[in-house]
Amino acid sequence: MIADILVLACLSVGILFNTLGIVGLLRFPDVYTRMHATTKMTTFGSMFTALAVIIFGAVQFISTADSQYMTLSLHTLIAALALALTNAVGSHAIARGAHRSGIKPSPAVVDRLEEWSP
Amino acid sequence: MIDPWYVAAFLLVILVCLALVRLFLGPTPADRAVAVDTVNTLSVAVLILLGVAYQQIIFIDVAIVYAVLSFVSTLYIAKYLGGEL
Amino acid sequence: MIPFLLTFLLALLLYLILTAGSGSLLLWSPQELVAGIVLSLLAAAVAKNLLCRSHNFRMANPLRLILIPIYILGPFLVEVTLANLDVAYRVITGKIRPGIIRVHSGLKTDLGIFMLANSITLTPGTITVDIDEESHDLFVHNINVPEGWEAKTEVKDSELFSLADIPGWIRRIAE
Amino acid sequence: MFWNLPLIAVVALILIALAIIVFKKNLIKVFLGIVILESAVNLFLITLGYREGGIAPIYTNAPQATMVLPTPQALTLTSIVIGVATSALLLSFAIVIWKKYGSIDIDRIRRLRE
Amino acid sequence: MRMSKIVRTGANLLYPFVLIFGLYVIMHGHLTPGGGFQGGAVVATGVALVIVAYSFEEVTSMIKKVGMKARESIGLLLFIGAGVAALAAGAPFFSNILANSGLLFGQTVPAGPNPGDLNTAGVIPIMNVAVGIEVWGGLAIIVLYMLSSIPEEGS
Amino acid sequence: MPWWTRGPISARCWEVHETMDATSTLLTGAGYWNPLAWLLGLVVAIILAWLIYSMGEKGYKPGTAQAEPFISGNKEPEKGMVHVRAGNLYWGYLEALRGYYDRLVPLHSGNLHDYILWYLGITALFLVLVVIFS
Amino acid sequence: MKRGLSAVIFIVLAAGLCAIPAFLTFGEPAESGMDQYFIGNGQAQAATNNIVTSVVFDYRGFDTLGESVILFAAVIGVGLMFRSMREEEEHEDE
Amino acid sequence: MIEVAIHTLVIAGLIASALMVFYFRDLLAATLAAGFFSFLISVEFYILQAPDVAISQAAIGAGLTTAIFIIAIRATSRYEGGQP
Amino acid sequence: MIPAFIVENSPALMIIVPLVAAFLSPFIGRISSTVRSIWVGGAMAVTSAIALILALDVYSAGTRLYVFGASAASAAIPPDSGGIPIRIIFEIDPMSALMLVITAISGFSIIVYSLSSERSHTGLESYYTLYLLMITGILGMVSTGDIFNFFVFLEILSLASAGLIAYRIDGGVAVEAALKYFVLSTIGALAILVAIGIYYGQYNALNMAMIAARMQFSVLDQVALVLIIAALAMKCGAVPMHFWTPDAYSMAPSSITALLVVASQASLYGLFRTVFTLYNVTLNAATVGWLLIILGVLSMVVGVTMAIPQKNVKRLMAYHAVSQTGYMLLGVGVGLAVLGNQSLLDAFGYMAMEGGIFHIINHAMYKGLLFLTAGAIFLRLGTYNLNRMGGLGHSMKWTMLFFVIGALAIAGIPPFNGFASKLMIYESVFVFNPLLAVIAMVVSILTLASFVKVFHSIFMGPALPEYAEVKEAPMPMLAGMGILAVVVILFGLFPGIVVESLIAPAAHALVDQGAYIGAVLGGA
Repeated sequence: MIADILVLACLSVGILFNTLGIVGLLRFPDVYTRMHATTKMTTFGSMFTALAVIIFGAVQFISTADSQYMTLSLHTLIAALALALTNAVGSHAIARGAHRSGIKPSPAVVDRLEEWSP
Repeated sequence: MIDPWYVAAFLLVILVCLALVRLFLGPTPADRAVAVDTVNTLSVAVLILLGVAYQQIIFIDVAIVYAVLSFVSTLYIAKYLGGEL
Repeated sequence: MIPFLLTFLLALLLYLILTAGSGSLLLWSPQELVAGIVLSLLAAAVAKNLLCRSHNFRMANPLRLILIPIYILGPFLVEVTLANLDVAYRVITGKIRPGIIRVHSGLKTDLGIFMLANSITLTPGTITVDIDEESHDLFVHNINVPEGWEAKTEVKDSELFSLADIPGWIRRIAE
Repeated sequence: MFWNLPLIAVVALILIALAIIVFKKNLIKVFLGIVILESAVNLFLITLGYREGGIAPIYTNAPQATMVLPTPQALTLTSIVIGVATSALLLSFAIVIWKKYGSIDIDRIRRLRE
Repeated sequence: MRMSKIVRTGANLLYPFVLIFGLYVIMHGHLTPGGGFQGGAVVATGVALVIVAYSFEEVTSMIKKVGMKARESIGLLLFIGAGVAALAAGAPFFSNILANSGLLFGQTVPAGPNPGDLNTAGVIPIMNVAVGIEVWGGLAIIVLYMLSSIPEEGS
Repeated sequence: MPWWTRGPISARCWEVHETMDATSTLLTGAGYWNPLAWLLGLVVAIILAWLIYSMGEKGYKPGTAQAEPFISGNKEPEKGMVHVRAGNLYWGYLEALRGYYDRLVPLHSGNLHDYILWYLGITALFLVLVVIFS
Repeated sequence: MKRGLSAVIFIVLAAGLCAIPAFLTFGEPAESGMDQYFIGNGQAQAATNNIVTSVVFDYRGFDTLGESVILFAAVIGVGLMFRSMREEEEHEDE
Repeated sequence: MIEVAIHTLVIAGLIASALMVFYFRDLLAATLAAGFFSFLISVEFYILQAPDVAISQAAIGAGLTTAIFIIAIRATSRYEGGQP
Repeated sequence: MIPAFIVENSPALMIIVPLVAAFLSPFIGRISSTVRSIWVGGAMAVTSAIALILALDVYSAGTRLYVFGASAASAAIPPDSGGIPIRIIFEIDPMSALMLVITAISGFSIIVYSLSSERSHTGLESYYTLYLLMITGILGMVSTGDIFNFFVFLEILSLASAGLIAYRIDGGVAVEAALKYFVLSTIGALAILVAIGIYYGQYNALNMAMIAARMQFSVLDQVALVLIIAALAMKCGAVPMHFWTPDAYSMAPSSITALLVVASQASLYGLFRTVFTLYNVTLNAATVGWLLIILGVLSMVVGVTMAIPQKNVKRLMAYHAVSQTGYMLLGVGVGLAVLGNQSLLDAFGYMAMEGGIFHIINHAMYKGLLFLTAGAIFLRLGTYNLNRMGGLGHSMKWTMLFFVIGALAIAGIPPFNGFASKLMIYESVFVFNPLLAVIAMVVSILTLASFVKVFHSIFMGPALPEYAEVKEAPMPMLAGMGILAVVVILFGLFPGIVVESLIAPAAHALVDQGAYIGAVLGGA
């Protein structure tokens, strides 16, 4: 029962953050700020949904001793880790590409990268 | 009793469709790339949730493939945007 | 030889995680173990030049490897949660003050800078935009530049994080 | 009736893809149309094999129910490979044409006529 | 040109992971979703990951076209050889002679729901491996060829 | 009975046709066609032609002024100029059918879209015809 | 003219293709004898748990050979396009 | 019922992204839309209980097709009909 | 004499041998070019031999089945599958055997030819590989009894031929031709795939015999029929979907063009197979028959009239290929139009079909020969432009001889094979509808006229100064052409034997749907 509540809580938190991320994606003014919203929040949200699955799998594994639930948890864990790693690197790559292609951070108080030339 | 996994997946699919709006509007290709990247992340979550909802453990493999491989296309887009390809 | 061995072990670990639970008595059935070793040898033969490109085997120390999950579950998780709450606040209210600042870090290894950049990207309202390949200085887009930072040419890396000493941890793991 | 939605979607996708192929002048756009057409046909094949309430045709520890038909999935796998081979070859043609003609506009790739 | 150090390090870290995951998908084709083609595509995408992270010159020194071509032909020969082996054994082309034979990959499967065992399915795992190798070489070499067609900088 | 148990191929290749006319007559609905008979006729015709040729003028001597071309007393044009090039052949035919060709040739516009549209159009037309007439 | 004609073509094609959703039902295959055989006997005959794999590699293995050959042909074709040619080799007839 | 809703949404997304491929004049954006289309069709395969095909489509559509299309755009030109 | 093993497994070996040769030839080519030539030529010779053995077997012992993965056809039709064949079955009936014969003869002579014709080019190992794959595709297409397998082989064929059409980049023009061909054929192939899906959705079967046995000709079947007919008619180059034909034929290397002719015949085979075997009498035979007839007449007229003003010799021949395809469509279409009526079929239907099918084999031979001579001329002159040719009769006597044989055959001049098949078409079509026969004859005359033009402008006239040093084509090329020329003459001299032994069984096999179904399902 506690496990169910925990799973539901994780799911709710995940979906909440994902929603906020999408809102940020739709609402923020330029690429970089949008990227803030999406990278952090959708990664975090998806991690939480994955966490819900992991908890579910772990609880089921403990209660039924069926090894497939352990497989579920481990695979989900791998998916979540891969997600975190690729998301961070990917948004760095997009940010770099966007800056190199000449998109300026439109409301910006300071842009040190513009001044630096390799 | 509605299965919570389905509900969560449904909500995430709605979010995917909302990301489509940014894909449509996005003034620069970078915006679109961000939208696609977001959708990748959400899709992995959707796939995991649906896999649990169908009670098919093996479906999670699809999510892993997705998580790893969508990254590659993001990198290609970023490299092209940066003029490095 | 060492790169080969390291890649082999990493690949075997991953394979074993992927196939855990295949046997009933042990956690792995014997044929899975055999297949895992063969496939890991193959993967190691193909990928050995890439994983250890810098020929720097500092990470082979098991102590450092144990530190990684502790780091992820401890300070990193706290920072991620805080950062997300922060961004959520900004998404809802729309109060932003973006800018790109230069962050100086004394890190020298590739892995260290990789971890720092990813930590920065995932944590406190910041995204790594670019990197100075010589000095390993990061250019960081900050969603809310604190007052006064726009005048500084360089920011120390630990100033970015509010609670935990993320750069210290990374230095402990990777340097 | 509502459950025929995927088949209707297949028809719509085929028509959209044909429209892209016929009305767009850029070669790469036409190839994107061909990719969409291929995906639509694949979706059609998969749709044919679906059984309501069925599970994937893989025996696991999971509770067993009726399984969806496996043959369309096998056919679709073949068809996806054919799709990627086709698009690779088409794109290489487009690149060579760009190198030699300086244009990938279909209206200007017409040295062969009469 | 190559991408930034962060991406390169990420690619270095991910490449063995993608590789072993692709090999896992290939090897478990008869138990879980996947198989030769899917796993081969995963591995080839890993190669594409390395290609995108480094510059073209570095890539050509790391990944040889000849090796990929050889992989492709070897995979195909292995695949067709698995079929011809049936001919040699007196059965028609593409017979699954090893299934349920007790030899390599020759264990029988209990009927009904079961998690499966790696040591089953006869020639199917061999064919999976063959197709996997072939697709690995084939898709990687397509990306390499396409990349070699990009005109030089400044032109 | 499988054929390879019945002896060498070369022997049996013709056994099906033993009963056939050895002269290979092709019966059509209205008549027949036997190339060997026709060839015989052709040979006869050639022999006749050769006979007629051999009965020709005996006084012809190559290499003399007798063999030079007579072009109204003008100088013979250079050899290369005499050859009628392909573009000049059938000029009259093309001119006579100008209206037809003016319509036909532009169809081959070299435009891929037109080609695809023709294909789709024929598909649509066949669809209409087959569905209506059956 | 051309646009009108193509509109007509598209309408006719749409009508023709609409026969598919009109006469086939989603979710209930009209017949499934062959696939039922695969599902019932594939696990025992080919000793695989994944029926799709047993169809792909055993029952319809020859198709898979063809598929691999297609990929091979595509690779060879792409290589042919990007080979380095000699100068005098290329020849453009007017 | 909720499966039907998911289904409908995915199909709507499919058609919308296909229309976007038609609409965009920037080929990069069109390729991105096609990538989006690939993702969605992979999800659709997944929903239709075809995980094998979903893996294929994910690996091919998400990874390689987009990559080779972008390489081809780099090797040719980015905008439909020359510069914008 | 021939090991029973080879005969029993010939359908599989026919596919295996060229495939293995193709996979290995890039590596064998690294040793030396001579070894590669021997390797490829040997592989092709073996393939041809196996195909001929198989064809002979089929002609003498009836329809052959080969089940992939099970020892007998009965094992492929288990009782609990509802009587549906579950495995891929190769079904080679006399019609398929005829196509095998064509492919074997053409394939072998063309590879002998291309051993020297393409010597100076780069990328030869890819050339030979794709050549062998093309042969595989054709052989598979004509012998398969499974409709999805047919699609797969069709795709192999179109990919390999697209690569080969673009083989000489030619400043991008060849690539343009290949692009047009390939885009069209991809769309066509996808249409065929939709049709396969429709069959599968209705009958849950992929085996052609099974589909034919269950065919009901509902609206869906009509849609599928139209999709397949249009796609395959496009692929065999029927007017008004022939536009890719002149481009592709003229820009491909000559040897490949000769093989493309065979490839388009294979598509034509697929068309006939669909109409006659899948549908047969369930179909509204008169409508579809008339559709084929109209396509054929249009192809004949438009093809030949477009050929006359051409200046590029291969383009001209390509238009003639379109025109000759029309004859086949006309002949078989007449047979189809009277399909339901046994008395009419006996009166002239079979004759028309035999004429059309005889024309397939004749056309493959003489059109291949003509394209090969064009290639020989191009090798020596470096141009296809008729306006710049002339006087080659002095230096290329053998080539001229082969050209004359081919030209007379295509124009339907008596002792050659073209006349025999055309005569059969004229006579039978005249009974069906005199107007069609008249059109066919006029087209034949125009064909003659156009080849007179070609002959005149290439070989006649005084030796031109710019071509003073032109030599005869090299020996292997002449050998390749010679094989085809001998076949043309033999078929012309003994048409009765050929028709009786090769063509009539094929035509009857095509019409007899019950035998085709019965061979697989046992006792129709």
